[in-house]
Amino acid sequence: MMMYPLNSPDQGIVQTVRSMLQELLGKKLADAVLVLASNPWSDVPMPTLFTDPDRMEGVDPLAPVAPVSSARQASALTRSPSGKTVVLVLRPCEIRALIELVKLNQCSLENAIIISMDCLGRMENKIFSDEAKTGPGITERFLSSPELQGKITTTCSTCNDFLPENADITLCTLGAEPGHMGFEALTDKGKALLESLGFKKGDDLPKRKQDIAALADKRSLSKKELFDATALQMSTIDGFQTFIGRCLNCYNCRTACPVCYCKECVFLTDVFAHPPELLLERATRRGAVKMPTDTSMFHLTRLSHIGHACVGCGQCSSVCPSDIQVADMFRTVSEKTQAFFNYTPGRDVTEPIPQLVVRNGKRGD
Amino acid sequence: MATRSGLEKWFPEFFEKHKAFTVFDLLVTYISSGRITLDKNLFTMKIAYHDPCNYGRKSEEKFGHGYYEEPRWILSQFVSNWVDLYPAGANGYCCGGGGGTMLTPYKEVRSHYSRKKIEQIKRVNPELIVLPCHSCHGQIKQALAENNMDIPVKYLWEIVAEALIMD
Amino acid sequence: MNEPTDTIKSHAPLRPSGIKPETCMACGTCSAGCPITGMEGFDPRKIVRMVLENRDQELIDSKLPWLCTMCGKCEHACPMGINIINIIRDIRGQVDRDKVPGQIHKGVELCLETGNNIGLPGEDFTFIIGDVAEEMAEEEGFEDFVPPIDKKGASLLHTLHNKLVNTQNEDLVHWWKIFHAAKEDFTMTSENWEGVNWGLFSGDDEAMKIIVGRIVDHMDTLRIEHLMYPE
Amino acid sequence: MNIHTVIAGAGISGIRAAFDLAELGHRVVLLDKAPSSGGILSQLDHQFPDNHCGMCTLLPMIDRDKGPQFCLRKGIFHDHVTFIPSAEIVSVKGPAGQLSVVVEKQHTGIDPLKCMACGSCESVCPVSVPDGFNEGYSTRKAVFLPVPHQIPNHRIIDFSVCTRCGECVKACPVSAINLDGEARKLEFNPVNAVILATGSGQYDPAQSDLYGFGVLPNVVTSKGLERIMSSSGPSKGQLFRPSDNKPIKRMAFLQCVGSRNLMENADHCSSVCCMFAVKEAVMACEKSHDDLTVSIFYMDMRTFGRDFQRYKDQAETSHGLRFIRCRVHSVEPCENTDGMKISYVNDKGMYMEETVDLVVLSTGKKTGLTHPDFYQNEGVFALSDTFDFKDIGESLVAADVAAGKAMALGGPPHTPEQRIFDTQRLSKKAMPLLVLCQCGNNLSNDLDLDLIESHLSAMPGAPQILKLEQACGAAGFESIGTALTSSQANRVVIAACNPFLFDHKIKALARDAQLPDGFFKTLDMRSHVTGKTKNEQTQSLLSQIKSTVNSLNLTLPVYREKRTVTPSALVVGGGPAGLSAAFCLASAGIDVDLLDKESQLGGNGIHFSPGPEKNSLDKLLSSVTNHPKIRVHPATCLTRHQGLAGVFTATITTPNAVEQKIPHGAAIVATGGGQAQTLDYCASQHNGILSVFDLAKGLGDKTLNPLDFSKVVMIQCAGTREEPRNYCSRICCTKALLNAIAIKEANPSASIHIFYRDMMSYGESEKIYTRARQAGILFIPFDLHKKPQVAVNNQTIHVTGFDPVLQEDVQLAPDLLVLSTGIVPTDNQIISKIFHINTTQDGFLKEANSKWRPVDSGREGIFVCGLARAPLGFQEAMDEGISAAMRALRILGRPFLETPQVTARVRHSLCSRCQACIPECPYQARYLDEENGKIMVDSVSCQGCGACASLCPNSSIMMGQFEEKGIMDSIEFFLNEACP
Repeated sequence: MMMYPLNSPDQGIVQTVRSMLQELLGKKLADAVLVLASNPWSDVPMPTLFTDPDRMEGVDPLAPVAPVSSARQASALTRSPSGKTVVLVLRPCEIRALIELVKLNQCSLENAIIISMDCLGRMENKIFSDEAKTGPGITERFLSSPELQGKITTTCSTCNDFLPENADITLCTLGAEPGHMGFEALTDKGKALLESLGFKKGDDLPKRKQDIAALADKRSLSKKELFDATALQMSTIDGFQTFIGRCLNCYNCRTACPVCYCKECVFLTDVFAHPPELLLERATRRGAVKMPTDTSMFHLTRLSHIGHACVGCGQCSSVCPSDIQVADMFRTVSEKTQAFFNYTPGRDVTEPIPQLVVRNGKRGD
Repeated sequence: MATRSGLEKWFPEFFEKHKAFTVFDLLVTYISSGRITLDKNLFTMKIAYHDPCNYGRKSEEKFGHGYYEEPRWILSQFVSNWVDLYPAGANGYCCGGGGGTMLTPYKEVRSHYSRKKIEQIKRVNPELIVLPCHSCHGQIKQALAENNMDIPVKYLWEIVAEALIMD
Repeated sequence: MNEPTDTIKSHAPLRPSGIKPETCMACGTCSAGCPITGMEGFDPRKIVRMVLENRDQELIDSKLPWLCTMCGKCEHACPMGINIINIIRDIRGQVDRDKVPGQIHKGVELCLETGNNIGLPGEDFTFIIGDVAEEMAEEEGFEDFVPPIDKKGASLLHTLHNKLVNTQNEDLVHWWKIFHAAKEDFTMTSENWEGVNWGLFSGDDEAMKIIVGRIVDHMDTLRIEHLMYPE
Repeated sequence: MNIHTVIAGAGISGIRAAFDLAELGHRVVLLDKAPSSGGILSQLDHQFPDNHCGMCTLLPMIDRDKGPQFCLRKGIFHDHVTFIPSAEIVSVKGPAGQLSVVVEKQHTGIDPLKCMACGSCESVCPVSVPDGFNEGYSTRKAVFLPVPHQIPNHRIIDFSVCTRCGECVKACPVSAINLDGEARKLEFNPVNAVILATGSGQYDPAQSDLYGFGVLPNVVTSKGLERIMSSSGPSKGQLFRPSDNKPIKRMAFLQCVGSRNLMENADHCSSVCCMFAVKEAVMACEKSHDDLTVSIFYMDMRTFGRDFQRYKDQAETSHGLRFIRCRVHSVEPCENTDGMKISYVNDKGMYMEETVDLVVLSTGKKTGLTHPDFYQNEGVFALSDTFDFKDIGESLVAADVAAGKAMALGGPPHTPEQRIFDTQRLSKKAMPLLVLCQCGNNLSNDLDLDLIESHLSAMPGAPQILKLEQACGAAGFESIGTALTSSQANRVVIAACNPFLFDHKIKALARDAQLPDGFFKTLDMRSHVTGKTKNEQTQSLLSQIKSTVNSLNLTLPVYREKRTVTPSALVVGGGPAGLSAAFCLASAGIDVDLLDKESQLGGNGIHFSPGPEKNSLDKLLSSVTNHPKIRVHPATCLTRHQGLAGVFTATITTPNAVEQKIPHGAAIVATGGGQAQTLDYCASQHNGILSVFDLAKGLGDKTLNPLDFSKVVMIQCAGTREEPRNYCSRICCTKALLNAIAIKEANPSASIHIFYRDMMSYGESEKIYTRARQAGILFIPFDLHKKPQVAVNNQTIHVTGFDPVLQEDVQLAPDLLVLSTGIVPTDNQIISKIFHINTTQDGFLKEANSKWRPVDSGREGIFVCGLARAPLGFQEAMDEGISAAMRALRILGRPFLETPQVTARVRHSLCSRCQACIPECPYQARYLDEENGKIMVDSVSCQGCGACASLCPNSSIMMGQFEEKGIMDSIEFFLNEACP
């Protein structure tokens, strides 16, 4: 472990990290930075791609909100070689999603530097927006207020993968006193970068281990409760149908999902463009058919298609206009799928995707 | 075996004047020609037959004919329940006393050898063992005794003699 | 367990002449099948190997050839048809006669000297035969049995195993009874009655020939037409 | 119809030869004495190294629409191959090219034209005999299916056990049984050639009294074990002991049963048994989840194939197989159990005894078979391995050689059928025609066809219906033809029984109607007769008809690429393999460019000493150099190779550095190999230490004199058959034996010791090994952990070894030490990159499949042979060259290559370019077109296997005729049936 302490009691953590990113661009250590930043057009910070350090005043990397998964933006930036070095500031779940996309040849980390953080979770857009309006410095307030931290999404409050893997640098907030946080270099690349920015190696954060353990315990407990409840709810076909009963086939969840990467979804092809006679035949068969049809098929298909890759970001639930807890369903099912294949999405870029493994004549064996 | 090969080797003219028979040839002749009649009710117990190497495998190799069928034919004439040991015939086991080893001081090796015969006998578990060889007779009797097995051993001609019906 | 009576399905292969021990491929069949492999260093494959390496004297000086029962089970399965028993007998034959262990050579010597392997004097023999015959004549159906000895012009010559004359007298009668019942005109001989020829085992061709020669003599002198082979 | 060749024996070699000729456009009659095809392989489900079957890999890959593409173990179906079961050639007369061949076809009791395969006959047959298919581990009737999975699945009558009770005759609903028929004679005249591929039999271990086979129920042959483990076997694939169906915990394989035995008149090695045993041992371990101890008793593990040693090592380490070097004397029963006792001598020279549950006898080939009297007639070609056991790959090569000889006798040039399609009719909306066969009213009790008719007429896109009394007869087909002419129908569904019967006819119908074959579908009505109520059965049939009609309606005409073939070949490498390939191609009228980087052709053959091998090479050399169709490019390098099968371009650099482009349709890579070097055993420290090949050369050209050597030591596998070069070089053992014999014959007083690990004198070269021993050469086996030690002190070579028989060290001071260092490939690193073909771990060019496609590279149109592919002998290399040429001729022998009906296509809008499909295509038919950023399919190489489609995470792959929409709709229809 290599800790580089941040001593910034005066200017606040957000400003410190912002300066660090600005310096990165200023010193030409990177060509661009993708990071959350507030902007005049939205009440929540959005991923923003910066090349000019002077434009970075709104940068807010730790803001407890993620209106869209930055993984998708990161993938768009690196899908083919640009020759530029890009710094990607990502949450742990976003990194995991990005790793999955790398495995599918959808992007590359060759020229990317990933900076991440201990993730204390994100709020839904509306809640964030409301809280932000109650006063300045929402991010700093969030970091120090257990009450605000209680307002994160269900997904985040039941996530125990809150430490980043596969980042070059991570910002450690757990186990630190406010104003005494630290950067940890996880790779040689990260170490070199921090050192060329003038950071000096220092002591480990004293309470870090114990804070991490405490949070992990808490999250695991609530995760188990959630998963048990969800599993019970969906334990029958009826239960499952009820769970997704309000689905309107808007495909928002699919759009928001960072690992749903198909160029053209099969649900948009002629396979599901049923002629009237087929719909009528289905209706005739059972006497009545709920419309729109194929909603179960849609969710089941997604579960089978990318269940192994679900990184548990919760975006699907956040964007559902019908308030279906898509993420709860996905995460509950995926946990089993992933355990079955002994597969952890986003863990290791060389870990093969079970569906693509042909071994001994049997797939994913 | 010794006599026959000796005659063939050194006294081939012997066969111009004389005819020679094995014990089996004689018994088969006596029985098939009716010169002797045998009591079929005397040997009803389970009898195991042992092939001596000299009459079987080695005769066959040396003289082109192994006496496998003849003793079995003789048995079939008056013994109702006889069985073979396994393996028998050309691949059968020696009693452990062949090759003059009965006359050597290596008794231990001999008993070690005969364990195979004992195993064979145990698998069949007969009430009587019949064989046509003096060495085998002695060795098998000894081996049975060493293994605390109380199974009588008789010569083939012995049971023939016992079953004779005298008119 | 099967108790098949049809287990004798094949026969010992005829050893083609001209197969030399060199053909051995050391496959181990012989040693795997020999029940005394490993006893006192006995191992048929090793013996063949030593012959190929011209280590005959080591073999002659060892007791290995005398442990073998010469049963031929090893040969029976030898895929190369090597006459392992011939090798054993050859080695035995090259051993100095005074170094032949146990009774084998002594028996041969006695036989050459006295006409039987146990050196039983003629009068003892006549007595034993007479005694056993008397006992037999007490049985029903054999009352008129008299043991024929040196009967000229008999049809069949019956030699005897020394064991029967020596320790197992009671077993003398079996053949007598059969001959009697079959009305066989047989005879034994008072001299050189031995039917067992240990020259075969000691590898002593010279002695073996003499002993076989005695049977030929009997047949000629007594004008006997048929011989029942001893062993 | 002109029959080009009659092939006797429909085992794997016969089938291969038949397909070879059929793919060249010739018509072939293939017959077998047995009532089924496939030979021994019909009984074997698994072949190493992958332990799968894979026989279908043998199906024609070019122009594969000439026959249905399904399991070849079910039967042989090809437009140009007529298979006649239960038939034998009885006479061959006339000159080659004009032969008259008389075939006798046995009367099998059942008329296949009438039989509906209902099985009523079998159910009433009172006879029960052991079933040969399951090696006697199950029973069958006198009327039976000889191979249960085969089609046509007509039963036959075994008249040797039939009691002629007549029950079957009474039970047959279609009067197809005749108990009194006689064998028929068929004459084929004129025929260009006859190929004999009648194969061998297995040694019958019941003739030996050693193993208890036939007496002890748990002694089985290796083939018997194969049946016991087969899922179509007596215990449905469970590994049970035959005597009591108990699981097996200890198993012993006894090698060389009936082989390597002078007493059985078998002075040969049966070549395949070692690997067969290892494979079966692995399968047995897998079946019992390694709760099994397997011991293999062997003399030499003959792992002489290129990748065999690693397979064996892998089996040893991952399943703990015990390899025990000792031949077992006999098998004995245990007391009171069904187990058996086996004794042996272990590597420490100790006598051991153990108990096993199953003894497997690795029985070798049968001896004493004789050739028919027409064997040596002109125009009759017997496979080189007619009576020998050979690995599948080698059998195929032998078949190619025989087919090559038959081909050389001429025949009509290949004129592929030109298909015309009625584009107007095809472009119209789908109009299906449904043919309903009433099967001569035989189905009226089981299926209500009227009901089906009325239901269908209400269906959207309803088919036109043609009801026929019997669809399968000539009249039936004529009616279908007429219906097609008189209507606008452009899709046809035939509902009848035995759909495979229609395959051939459908092609004729499709041709006449100018529709693609794929627009015709058959379905088996009889499969719906399941013993349920008539109504249920009718509903079930109806669903299938509806779904079939529907999916056919959705099937669209496939775009067919027509690729004009460049009718010339490129052969790289002018050694024995390359030369024979070039000559074979040129003899078939193909222009050949033959490249060699050396200025002199001949490869390793240039070192041959005078003898038959040299003569045969010299003859080949002069034929090649004088052939007008062959352009030799000496001292020339290949620098680039581009294109697809049929349209390749090579770039070569001539000696004077001029670049030249050579277009060609197929390429044969035969770049050869050479002897390996080793540093082991003081290899370069004394001039009395030579390699086996150098000694052979020296003895041949008389630069070495046998009289100079009084003490010779040879060490086999020097630096080879262990990592990193863990493969057998196949020829060193025989070479060493011949060297040793040559020295011993010239100098009888020389002592020769050969240290070996496993003597690889496979096949007939076993005789050389026997001869060497008889000459007085001493052989000492060694293990890797007890290698002989060599030291050179004061100009003297010292060899210390260990003799496991004597359990003693052996000290030798030879004046000649010969090392068998093995063979390595020469230029494969570069060559494999140029051709984009794979190499093995050891750098040999890797064939597509070592069993079924031994000389195909992974890429269609590129073939590999000779030492570049694997270590092998001179004759074997030449045979491989011919085999490669025959494979190339499939492409070069036709004017164009056409996309078959079922191939994969990429829907680029769905494809995410993840490229996962590229390495998974077993035919290397997929590639990334970097210019356009698209994944492409070479439609000629693609075999329509669907591996890509099932792998693609985006469902972007469409398989012709298996479109997702159609399949989803079929599911809908069946759901309709299942959840009404």
